[in-house]
Amino acid sequence: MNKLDLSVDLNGLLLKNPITVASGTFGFGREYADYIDLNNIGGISVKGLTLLPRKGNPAPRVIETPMGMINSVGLQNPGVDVFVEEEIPFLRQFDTKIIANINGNTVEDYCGIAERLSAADVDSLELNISCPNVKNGGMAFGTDPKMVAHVVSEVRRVAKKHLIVKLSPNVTNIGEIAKIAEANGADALSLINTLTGMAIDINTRKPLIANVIGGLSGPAVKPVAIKLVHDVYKAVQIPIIGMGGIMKWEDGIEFMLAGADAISIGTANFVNPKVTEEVLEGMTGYFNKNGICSPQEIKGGVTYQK
Amino acid sequence: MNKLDLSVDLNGLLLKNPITVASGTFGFGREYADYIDLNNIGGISVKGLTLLPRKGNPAPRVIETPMGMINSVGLQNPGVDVFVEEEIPFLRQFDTKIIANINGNTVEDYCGIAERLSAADVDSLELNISCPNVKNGGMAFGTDPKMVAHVVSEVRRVAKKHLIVKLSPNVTNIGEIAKIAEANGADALSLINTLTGMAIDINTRKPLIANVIGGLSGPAVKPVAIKLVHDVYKAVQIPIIGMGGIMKWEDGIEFMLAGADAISIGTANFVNPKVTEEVLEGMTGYFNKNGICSPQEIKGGVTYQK
Amino acid sequence: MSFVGNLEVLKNEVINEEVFALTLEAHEADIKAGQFYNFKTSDIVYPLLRRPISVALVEDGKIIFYIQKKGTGTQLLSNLKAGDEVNVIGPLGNGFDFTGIKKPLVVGGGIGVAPMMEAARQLKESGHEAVKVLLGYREEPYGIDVFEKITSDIAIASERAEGYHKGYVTALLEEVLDAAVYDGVFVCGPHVMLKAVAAICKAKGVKSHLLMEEKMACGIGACLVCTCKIQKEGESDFKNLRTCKEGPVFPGEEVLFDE
Amino acid sequence: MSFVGNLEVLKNEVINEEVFALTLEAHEADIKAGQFYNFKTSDIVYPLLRRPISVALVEDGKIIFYIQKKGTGTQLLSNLKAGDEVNVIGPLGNGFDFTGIKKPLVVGGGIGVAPMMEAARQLKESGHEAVKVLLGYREEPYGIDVFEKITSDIAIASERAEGYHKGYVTALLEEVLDAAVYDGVFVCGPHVMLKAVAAICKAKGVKSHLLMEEKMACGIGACLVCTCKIQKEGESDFKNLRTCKEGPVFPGEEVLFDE
Ligand SMILES: Cc1cc2nc3c(=O)[nH]c(=O)nc-3n(C[C@H](O)[C@H](O)[C@H](O)COP(=O)(O)OP(=O)(O)OC[C@H]3O[C@@H](n4cnc5c(N)ncnc54)[C@H](O)[C@@H]3O)c2cc1C
Ligand SMILES: Cc1cc2nc3c(=O)[nH]c(=O)nc-3n(C[C@H](O)[C@H](O)[C@H](O)COP(=O)(O)OP(=O)(O)OC[C@H]3O[C@@H](n4cnc5c(N)ncnc54)[C@H](O)[C@@H]3O)c2cc1C
Ligand SMILES: Cc1cc2nc3c(=O)[nH]c(=O)nc-3n(C[C@H](O)[C@H](O)[C@H](O)COP(=O)(O)O)c2cc1C
Ligand SMILES: Cc1cc2nc3c(=O)[nH]c(=O)nc-3n(C[C@H](O)[C@H](O)[C@H](O)COP(=O)(O)O)c2cc1C
Ligand code: FES
Ligand code: FES
Repeated sequence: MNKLDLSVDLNGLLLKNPITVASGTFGFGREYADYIDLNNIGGISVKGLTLLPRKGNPAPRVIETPMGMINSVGLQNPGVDVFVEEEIPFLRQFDTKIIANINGNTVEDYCGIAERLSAADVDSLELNISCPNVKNGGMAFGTDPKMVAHVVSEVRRVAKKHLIVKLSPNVTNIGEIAKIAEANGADALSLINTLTGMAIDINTRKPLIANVIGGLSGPAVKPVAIKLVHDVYKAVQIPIIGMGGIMKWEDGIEFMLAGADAISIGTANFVNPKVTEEVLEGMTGYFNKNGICSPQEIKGGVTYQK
Repeated sequence: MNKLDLSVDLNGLLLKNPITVASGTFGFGREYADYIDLNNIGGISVKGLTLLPRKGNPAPRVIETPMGMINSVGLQNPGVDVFVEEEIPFLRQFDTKIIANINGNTVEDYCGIAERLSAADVDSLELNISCPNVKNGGMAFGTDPKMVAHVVSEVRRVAKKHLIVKLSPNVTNIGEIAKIAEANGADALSLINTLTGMAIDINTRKPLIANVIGGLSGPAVKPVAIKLVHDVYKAVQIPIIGMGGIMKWEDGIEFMLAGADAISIGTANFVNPKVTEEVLEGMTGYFNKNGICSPQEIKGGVTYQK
Repeated sequence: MSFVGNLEVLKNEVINEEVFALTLEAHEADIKAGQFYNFKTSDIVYPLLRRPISVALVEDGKIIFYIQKKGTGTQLLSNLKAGDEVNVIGPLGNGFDFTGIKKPLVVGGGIGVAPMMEAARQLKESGHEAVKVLLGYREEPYGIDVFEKITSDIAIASERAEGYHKGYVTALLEEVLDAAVYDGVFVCGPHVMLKAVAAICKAKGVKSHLLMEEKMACGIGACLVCTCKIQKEGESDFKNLRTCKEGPVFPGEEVLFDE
Repeated sequence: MSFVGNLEVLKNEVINEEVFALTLEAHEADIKAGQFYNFKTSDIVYPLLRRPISVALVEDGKIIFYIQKKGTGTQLLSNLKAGDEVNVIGPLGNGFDFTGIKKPLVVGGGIGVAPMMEAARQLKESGHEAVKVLLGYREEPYGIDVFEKITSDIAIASERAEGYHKGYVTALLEEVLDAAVYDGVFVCGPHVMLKAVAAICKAKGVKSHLLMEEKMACGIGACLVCTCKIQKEGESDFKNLRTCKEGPVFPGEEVLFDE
């Protein structure tokens, strides 16, 4: 019997195991270090970074919805410089990959932060293309094939790091967008970012999120995420980090069967700060029970006729 | 104090109250007639009809997901002729509007059924553009602006009835699609149809829906539906029937504040066959309590700066 | 029209590690064996859909359900205590049709043994003394005491427990059908068992009546998700019928088991 | 690091129509008044997010929470019975800082009265005899008995109930601040009350310490949804701080109430 090796190779980014945490849900790891051993996570996608510090949006920034939550933090973060000086040294104490989630409102912003981080000690850049493009009426970069091609190729040009492109689910044809990201130099893809959602207080008649709309995450979106991961799996050759509503190890396996090489846990951390370790344990058990030697063996393993 | 008049005018289709039921969730009304008085519903959108009878998809056709369900019935229906002969006479016993939900895989199919029903005793046609276009690689009509323009204008040409176009949520820019439907002759719009979703059994590694993918409905999708209804409200002048996860009267009010003139209840009927009457009662109470004389007074009543 | 509303829990009894017997106060209704109730498993909105559970036994003033813990819904039902209320719709479905049956055979497997209690009871009530009952289990049998009050002619198979016919209930079925003539086999059990029973009965020329399971949403015939492929004798094609409405009991000869 | 895990319910007491007092077994922890626990309100996955509840009182071996029924989460907590277990994370947040305080004033309004019990108790424990406590209610007061065991100097306002100062607790506050000099006002209550208290204290030159509420997701400082606008003295701009981590207690002078 072969031995299980949990590591997964995301086209150059080698994770010790397929469990990562999703950007914006894990801060810079500090808070969770009290609850779990960060050495047990394959990689940490840190809070979305911008070139300059950002205050983020006014409150309320969150509302619970049926088996989900809408958030609109507005990319509050200390800026890339503080991240490099204060957070990287902290994270480097642990044997886990640092994935820097980068954000911008112009292609120049994105390139600026990618350049800055190319000179820093991070393992991968995760290009969040769900940000609004201020030069294009605020439409998210990730929803327009042309903008995707442009921003990915420009960032690729300056990024001297492994590059993940994080896809928005709010599109008609995610396979097409995925192919464009791949063609323009993405080493891997991650998805899904949040679905756009809204909720209204019927007494005050105001939106329950100060920013009016926000991003829906949590178990509610899992069926959509599985479908989109499978679409992307059929469209591209590069590795996929699957996420969206993962609460338990079974969900992690489901994402891998749909086509993911690794998974990312977001909202579930809020409910159970130890969820990553529990998912790792459960998935390991499944691999062992089913005689699987490498997580990537089950990638896209869902079977059906058609 | 003015008296509350519950009726809503959907650009020619006059509903006695803003509560309708969603296509595919209420059969042809027969089953629910045992549980509620169908006279209490503003309108019934019947099970999706096709020109010829359809067997639908193999089992399993349903799987529960967190606060939602995926279905893939595959438009099982007896065909438009049986509908006209057997179901219309049954429904006409009640004082409620008959909305015929029409489906096709080609523009000719859609036009054929629209013509047939133009000669029949129905109050409105609801054009479901989420069906795959067999002449275009199976891509849903409703996801491509050109196809939307084509199918809506063609159906409009032959349809001698009030015409609702039912929008798919699986698009990048629903406002654009809505405008196209409006420009091509839709009298009203209904949304959202189901989000595309998928689920996998990790033990058998098979999809939990025989058709692999299916439509996600229920409370899980409500935040997405509210957002999309609001987008469409900002984009068009014609009336909107809002739906997606309505479980209680508060949800109905939320949809109206987002921009709906009327609402439609789907999945909730499965959980509580009396939900329509309960929602009607609750919404009526809200209108009275808030001194609202007509439901359409609160259409789009959500307030925010921007 | 079926009853929709709350019924009081009179008792909730642990049968074994997996199965519990939930006793509800009866409401006024004529319940046919093989019919089911659709349970709201919690007071809150989650789990979203109802759970269909067959009637296992009707006693004066009581309806008893045997429920196997599978997921959250059945787990929540197992937590109910005497005095609690539970929201149900029922009775639903067609139920077994015993009309004209002279010599019935009752077959149950696994949790599918439960609805056969009421089947046996109703057969006895309508004059069938000592109905023959075949029961199959994976492990230790349950519910035998209930059947013993109804009939003396019980044969039991178990895949693993000692002291019973070792193996599947289908082996018993073949023996029994070889030994005597029955004009109706009434069955509930797992999918594979139903399929095997249908084939055996067909081969031996006996009509089987299968209580089929299919995932449901509305339970009342409106949503069409609970489809069962039925091909009637002499017809050239199949129909997709509703398990909750035309079923859950279908003629074994007509069911197309195609996975 | 905070405790994460199950605690046993020792008691669940109805206080009035809306409020109940939930007593849990204590775990080893140093709890500061004003800190909170984040409760998983059911064994199943719904409701999804935890619910933050302030510590109302720490007694030997017990932690007591006063909880107002609002929605599903608090409703589920109200159903807990002695012997049940509940999953919590805590204690969380900064809590009140009483360091160097000579003459404290304790103010609570509505359900915000609850965390001020422990505030008063800890002040007494650290040597403040007869702490002055001002309490405001809409209807009939609750919890007075608890405060009476801690201090003799209690003033109570109610908007509707008879036998108390008619009106808002802020009126009492103005009187009290005019009558004597305090060096710290510790407050919890509804948003409007906190805003009014902060303004009054600022006007009278007394530092106020506000226990703020904001919707939360993680409760441990990771998600940034629980933002509170804070402008420190002398700084030209505000910062968005985390209510769950830098708070929930913030200096009244620094909070920007802008809606
Ligand atoms: C007509 C009929 C009669 C039944 N009678 C009984 C009975 O007497 N005793 C008993 O223990 N069980 C019975 N079942 C099966 C029972 O309904 C399922 O075990 C139960 O729904 C599982 O719910 P869960 O939340 O515990 O499990 P989960 O697996 O979490 O359920 C997830 C979803 O799948 C559905 N589901 C899962 N398994 C089944 C199934 N086998 N059939 C239908 N839907 C399913 C659930 O309704 C739910 O929507 C019957 C099913 C049908 C269709
Ligand atoms: C630091 C802190 C301490 C608190 N202490 C207490 C206390 O001691 N006693 C008490 O009764 N209540 C307290 N609350 C308020 C309590 O958390 C909410 O009333 C509760 O979360 C409502 O949950 P629900 O499911 O019953 O209501 P729902 O309205 O159904 O909740 C829906 C969502 O909104 C959130 N939410 C609703 N109201 C609030 C609120 N006011 N603050 C934060 N989140 C909210 C819930 O967490 C949930 O995500 C405190 C809140 C905070 C932030
Ligand atoms: C509070 C919050 C903040 C988030 N911030 C970011 C972010 O800064 N950058 C990003 O790419 N994704 C962000 N996301 C999206 C998550 O990384 C993830 O894609 C999404 O939440 C789906 O996974 P989940 O359902 O497991 O949470 C955020 C999500 C949440 C809930
Ligand atoms: C079982 C089922 C069948 C459906 N069939 C149709 C259909 O035939 N035509 C159609 O336009 N929409 C169909 N729908 C979509 C619903 O009409 C509705 O748009 C959707 O379910 C969202 O509303 P809900 O969340 O209240 O169910 C179906 C939905 C369900 C759950
Ligand atoms: S479950 Fe809806 S038709 Fe059977
Ligand atoms: S609730 Fe997550 S940072 Fe405060």
